[in-house]
Amino acid sequence: MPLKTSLRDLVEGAESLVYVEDLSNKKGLLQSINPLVKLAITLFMISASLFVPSLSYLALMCVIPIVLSLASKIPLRALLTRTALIPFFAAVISLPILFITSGAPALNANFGLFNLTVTIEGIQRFLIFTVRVWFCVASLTLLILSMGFTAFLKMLASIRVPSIVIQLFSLTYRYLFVSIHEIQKVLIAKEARTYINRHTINLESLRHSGALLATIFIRTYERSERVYMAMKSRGFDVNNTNKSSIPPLRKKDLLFVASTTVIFGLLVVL
Amino acid sequence: MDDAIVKVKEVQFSYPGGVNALRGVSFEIRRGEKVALLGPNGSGKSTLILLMAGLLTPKKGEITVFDEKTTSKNFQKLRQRLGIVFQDPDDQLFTQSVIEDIEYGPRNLKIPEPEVKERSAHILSKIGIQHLENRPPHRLSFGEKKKVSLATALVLKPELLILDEPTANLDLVSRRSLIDTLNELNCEGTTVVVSTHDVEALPELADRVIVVSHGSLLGEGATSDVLQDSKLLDVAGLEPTSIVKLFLKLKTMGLIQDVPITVKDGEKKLLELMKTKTERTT
Amino acid sequence: MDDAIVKVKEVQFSYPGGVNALRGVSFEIRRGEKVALLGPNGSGKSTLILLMAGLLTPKKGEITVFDEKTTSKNFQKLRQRLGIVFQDPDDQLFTQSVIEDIEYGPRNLKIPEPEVKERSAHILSKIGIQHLENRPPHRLSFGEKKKVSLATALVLKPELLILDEPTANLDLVSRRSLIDTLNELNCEGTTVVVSTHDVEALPELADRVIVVSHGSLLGEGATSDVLQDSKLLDVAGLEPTSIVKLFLKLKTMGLIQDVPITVKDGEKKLLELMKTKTERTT
Amino acid sequence: MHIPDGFLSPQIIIITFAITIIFWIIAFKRVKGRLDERQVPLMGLLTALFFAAQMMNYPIVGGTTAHLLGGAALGIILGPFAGCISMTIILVLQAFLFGDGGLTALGANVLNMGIIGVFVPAFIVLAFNKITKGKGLLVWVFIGAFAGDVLAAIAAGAELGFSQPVFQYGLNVAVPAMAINHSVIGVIEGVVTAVLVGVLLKLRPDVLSKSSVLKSLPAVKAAQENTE
Ligand SMILES: Nc1ncnc2c1ncn2[C@@H]1O[C@H](COP(=O)(O)OP(=O)(O)OP(=O)(O)O)[C@@H](O)[C@H]1O
Ligand SMILES: Nc1ncnc2c1ncn2[C@@H]1O[C@H](COP(=O)(O)OP(=O)(O)OP(=O)(O)O)[C@@H](O)[C@H]1O
Ligand SMILES: [Mg+2]
Ligand SMILES: [Mg+2]
Repeated sequence: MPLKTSLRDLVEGAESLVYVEDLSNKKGLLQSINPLVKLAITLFMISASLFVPSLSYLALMCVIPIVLSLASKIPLRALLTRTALIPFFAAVISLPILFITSGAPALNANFGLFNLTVTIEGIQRFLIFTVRVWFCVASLTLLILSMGFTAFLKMLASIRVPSIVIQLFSLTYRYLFVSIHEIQKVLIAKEARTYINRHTINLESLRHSGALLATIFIRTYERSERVYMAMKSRGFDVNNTNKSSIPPLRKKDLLFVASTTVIFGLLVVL
Repeated sequence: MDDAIVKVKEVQFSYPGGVNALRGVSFEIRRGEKVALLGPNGSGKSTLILLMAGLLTPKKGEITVFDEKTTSKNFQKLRQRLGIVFQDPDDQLFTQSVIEDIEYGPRNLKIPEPEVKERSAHILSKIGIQHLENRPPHRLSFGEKKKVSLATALVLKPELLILDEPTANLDLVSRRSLIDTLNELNCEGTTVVVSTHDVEALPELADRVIVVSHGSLLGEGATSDVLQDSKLLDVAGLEPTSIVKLFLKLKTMGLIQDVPITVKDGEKKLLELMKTKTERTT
Repeated sequence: MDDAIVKVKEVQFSYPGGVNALRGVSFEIRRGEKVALLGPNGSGKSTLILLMAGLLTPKKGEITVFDEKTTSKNFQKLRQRLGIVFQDPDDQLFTQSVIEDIEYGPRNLKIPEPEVKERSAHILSKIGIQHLENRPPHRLSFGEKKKVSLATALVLKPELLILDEPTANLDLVSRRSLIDTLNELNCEGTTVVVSTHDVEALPELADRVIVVSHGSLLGEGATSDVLQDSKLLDVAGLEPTSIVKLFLKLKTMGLIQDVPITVKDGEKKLLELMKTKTERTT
Repeated sequence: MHIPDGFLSPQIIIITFAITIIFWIIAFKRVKGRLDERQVPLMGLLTALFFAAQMMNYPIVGGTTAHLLGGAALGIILGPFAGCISMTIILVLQAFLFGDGGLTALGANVLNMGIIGVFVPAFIVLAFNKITKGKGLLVWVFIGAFAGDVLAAIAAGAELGFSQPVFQYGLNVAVPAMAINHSVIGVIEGVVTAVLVGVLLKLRPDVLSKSSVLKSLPAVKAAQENTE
């Protein structure tokens, strides 16, 4: 049942949004840093990693996200599970690199007809790519985990993103839940009166799926119109231009910037 | 043969968020009964209903419907003998037109097309929604939606009919005709379970009442007994009907012995009372 | 100064699908009144409510609220003085926690934070939903959702409060406390408009009743008059309450002249009746 | 198709951001003050729906993932400029809430999915509309959506290919890999987009009256006059 699997994805996705909020409420190092500073530092760390050509430096750099995560009371497990997927794919797609890079052979396997040779240079290119991707993903994940949605909106406001765009952000975030609930309702309704599942795929069943999709869409749209009415009647206004103040830079933020730069500097000099 | 159609045994249930909705509930519903679930908001009535329909499965304990556990694999098939109306009509309706929605269940059961048509036409006129036939269900008034969702269950002619708050949002004439329809079905042998806050309709809706509160069973008994049991009603956060209130007053004054629960009985009682009164004083 | 707070003049409205929901309705609501909208399902009550709140605009005719026409330009001014509760709580609740939802309105009105906190705490305890404070609203029981949506409007302390079917799905204790809250607010000067099918609660909910049917005005009048006007009720597809039914019977028998509409008045009437009866016969 | 951090070279990052920022400014100027009551919930909902649709993604060869993009539906139903803003919101949320798509790659991702993936289908449908005067609309919607997906994928492949040595493979591998993978998704995208446009045209033509792509259709015009 493809519909069910994708529904589970949806619900889990929504759930993890709530999870983001949870960690951002903890009182740790990153949570106390000005969001704008965090963003700048994250961007700096990611960009810097692109210029580092050496595997050992990259590996050393990976200590930074781990230390930051510990200092921010973000469970290491949360960080590791959230950063597993993308580096894994990076690894998978660069597997061929192990074999097609020319250089000194490190491993040799003979499968009768095939003769596969893994080269040292190949291993190096493979690892550099994967480790760098992990470092980037981990840095971004820390930023995400330590910043709730509200803080994120404030940060957007402080970098002068137009208020209408920010209102659209918050509307989207709300509607995400609204549409998930509406889809859930439709599926429950269908489930409750479906006694015999037919698994064949034919023109008829495709037509039914299309009709279901259409109903879900129009229903969700009409629900969101009414939710919009409710939001409006309690003060929501897309064109509302109340400027939120830029959170001031404090000593702590500056200290954080300084220490990260120093650590990076040391790494590069070494 | 055992005539318990639903057996709920020590059932516990909690929602994913960690909310403990049911903390060990047991009761039975016999074939042909009319039973009402009563209890304050959030007491677990709807949860019980979803569990009985096999749409949720108990954490602990077990539920058997038609002698089959609701967790068993063949329960989906068994559900065709059971009709359910959700509290929220939006949980019930999912197609593009009222008629399609009503016919979905029977079609899924492979009932021959002419009979499907006949049944749906009959139910449309019975519920009084012929004029809505081709409208999309999500664009109806709330009460109209509720009526359509009642129709989608009634059209299945199930042996066991479970209705969550069926009279809420209905206008009074529709409420009356719904009650009559349910009683007719019950006379023909359908077992009817309703959850309701509508104590005024209770005497006509149910013979027996099961009271839940905070996920536990508080008590059960014949409707007329429960309606007069002000202690039980109080604990369950309920109120007697206005007729019962009126006559309870007369009872505390020693004017009458037993309290009538319907308007008709009330009338009779009053007339009697006046007569005896007149007689006694003359 | 004119004391009509809402003026509905020859209003017509049809939905995008082409459904003609209102066919020319006119009435007024005066400051400080308690008014109920009565009518069968699909008669246009909810549509009228959305129009009065300025959330829909009439096709023809016009609506003035607080002496301003309800056009989208005037909406900003209007919404600060007007609170609305939708019939479907899922339309009303849109944030991730109950408390957030309740505080959404006051925050948008730029009420200072300490007062927002104070107000929300007060309303939570008044409606009896403190224990739900941090729960996500869409994961509540239907009645609990309804209570939260009532709270989101009451917390605004608006001058004009419009409630669509507020007592449906509430348990009886909550219904009682809601009615008391509304009456308190009304005493303090809030104008209250409700749409309802709950005739039992009507005597306490409203002083005046406006009856609509099929998108047209059928009649209006004081609650006690309308409740006894069986012709009007009949045309509107309504029923009198059980107390009224009981006493109407007595009236047709010539035992009483006027029909009481609440339990309390009923008691008084009965006692009186017995006394006179006893006296007369002695 | 969300390119993560660590895949693109600094040069590509700068170039893609430059192009994207120009489009952001134009799109914002075009949309500002034009969003009305009907458009706002529609835009919010479509954004939310395709945000959700993008979360259902499946890994493919070529270093990224495949999923519905939604650019075609956004561009056609909302108009390309509002669609571009919508897609930007989606991609920013994906990056900041899920880490799907990198920060440094944001420019590239918006260029592929929010500009190419939105404008191409919108222009295909618009151009056809002029030519055939509203006949066979949904076929063109399908073609537009398919073309949008494949072109967006080719653009992503090109950016990756030009990012050597940060990325492993050159143009000759990255471009075909992306294009082939996304032609499958493109078909699904086409069907979904056609269903959505079709159902709106049938049931709520009034909400399409702000779409610069569809507002000239007779059904939309009639509905617009009816609500006025
Ligand atoms: N989807 C859900 N997720 C989490 N908790 C839920 C969910 N639905 C209901 N609950 C909780 O479970 C408990 C029982 O809810 P249920 O819906 O069974 O109550 P109910 O008796 O039907 O109430 P009502 O009279 O309001 O309909 C309540 O505490 C409620 O908050
Ligand atoms: N979104 C909608 N689209 C089209 N028609 C609608 C919509 N909502 C309501 N209607 C129709 O408009 C008419 C009036 O509906 P309305 O919701 O105002 O009725 P109501 O008096 O509130 O009924 P109820 O007692 O069931 O709540 C009905 O015929 C209904 O079918
Ligand atoms: Mg319930
Ligand atoms: Mg209504």
